[in-house]
Amino acid sequence: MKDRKPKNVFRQGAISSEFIGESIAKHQTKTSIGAHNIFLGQVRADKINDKEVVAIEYTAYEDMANAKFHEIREATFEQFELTCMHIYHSIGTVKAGEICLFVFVSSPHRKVVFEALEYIVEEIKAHVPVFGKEIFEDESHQWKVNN
Amino acid sequence: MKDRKPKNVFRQGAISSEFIGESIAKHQTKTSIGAHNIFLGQVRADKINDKEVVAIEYTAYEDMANAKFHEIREATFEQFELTCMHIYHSIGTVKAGEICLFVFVSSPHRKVVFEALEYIVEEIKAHVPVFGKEIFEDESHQWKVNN
Amino acid sequence: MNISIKYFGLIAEITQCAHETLIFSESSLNELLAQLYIKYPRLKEKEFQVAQDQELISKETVLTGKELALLPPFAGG
Amino acid sequence: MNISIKYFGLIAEITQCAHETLIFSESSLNELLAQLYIKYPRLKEKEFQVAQDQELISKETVLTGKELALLPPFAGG
Repeated sequence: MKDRKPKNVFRQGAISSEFIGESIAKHQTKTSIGAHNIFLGQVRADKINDKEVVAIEYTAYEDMANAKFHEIREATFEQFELTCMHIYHSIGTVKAGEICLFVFVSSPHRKVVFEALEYIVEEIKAHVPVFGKEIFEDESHQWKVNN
Repeated sequence: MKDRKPKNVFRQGAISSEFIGESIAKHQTKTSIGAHNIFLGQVRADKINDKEVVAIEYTAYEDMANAKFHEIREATFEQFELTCMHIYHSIGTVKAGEICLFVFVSSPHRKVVFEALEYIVEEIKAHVPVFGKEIFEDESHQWKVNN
Repeated sequence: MNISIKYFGLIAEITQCAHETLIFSESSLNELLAQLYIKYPRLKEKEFQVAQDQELISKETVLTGKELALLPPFAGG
Repeated sequence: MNISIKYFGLIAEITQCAHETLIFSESSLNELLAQLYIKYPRLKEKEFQVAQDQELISKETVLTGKELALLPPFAGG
């Protein structure tokens, strides 16, 4: 596990469905895998005081965020028997309906992927310094806060 | 919920990564969704007594299976606040490394998708009459049993 | 009455057919199984459940003449 | 000493800059915050955490001169 170096988790703009499909396809040579579990975060067109969110503009303290993503990866691999794990987060503008977070875990058996995926997503929400500016139709904005 | 009729869940052969990607893309118009969770079952090249599984040939009691899948759908929608749910299962031959089960749930918020997805997958494994013949390199076989 | 029976997976390997119609004069599944075990002795060693009209039934269930199916352990997913 | 501070999100809106270097003669984060509240009174109303060299610190932490960052609530995912 020591040779896993921090990667850049951030992707400019939305994460495309083609990218997700290709990522799945790449795992078909790993024939010890029996179960994949994928979480996708999608930008919601929430209505707040009668104004609709049309996009979220993501910024991050990128160095610290990538270090945190790396810590989460290491902690997850230590706790769960996973074959592989991939995390991608958007930076910049992501429109309502587009995907901003893609977490992908794989294992020989199913039980572990459910536990690992939820753990990773909760860790990301709580500990990674990413900030989201919800942009409304009239170009006003508010700052998103994770619950 | 009364107008949801039993669908045919079965797809001939492996479920392709392109199909999964397209299925994700179709949800980008549903802007009330904030979280997707996807489970994929992949055929493992298990080694059993020195022989490697090269494929699983799936058969099913199709009418009963589709009725069970429908029951699982209904029970899931009743228990969990989901925006949508899709289930596809392979029938026929699926090679090692290929995908044989695709379960896809979406909701405004994340907590519910984790719970719903695990529930659905466990229900499928326990209650749907699908049978799997594990084919080895030398064309011998054994019958798979879910644990 | 005539009973239509479907066989699946490992069970169909033993019966060498996916479907057959048996003539049956008794009433419970238990009695039908006794008849099947005579025809297919190897069935006795195998684990399976039985569905009538697509619902799992117990050995004491009275048969209605609707479709039966012998289902080996499930392996979906 | 010179302290390099990064601002993010809502906090950067208040400071009107993403980064600045302050001259600072005291020792703890508490004392630095007092100085910042004078410069940016609206910061007082806002919730944020502070990281030093990418690790979250408490108000009593002694500053080392390494990079500080003011982090509003997280919104990843």
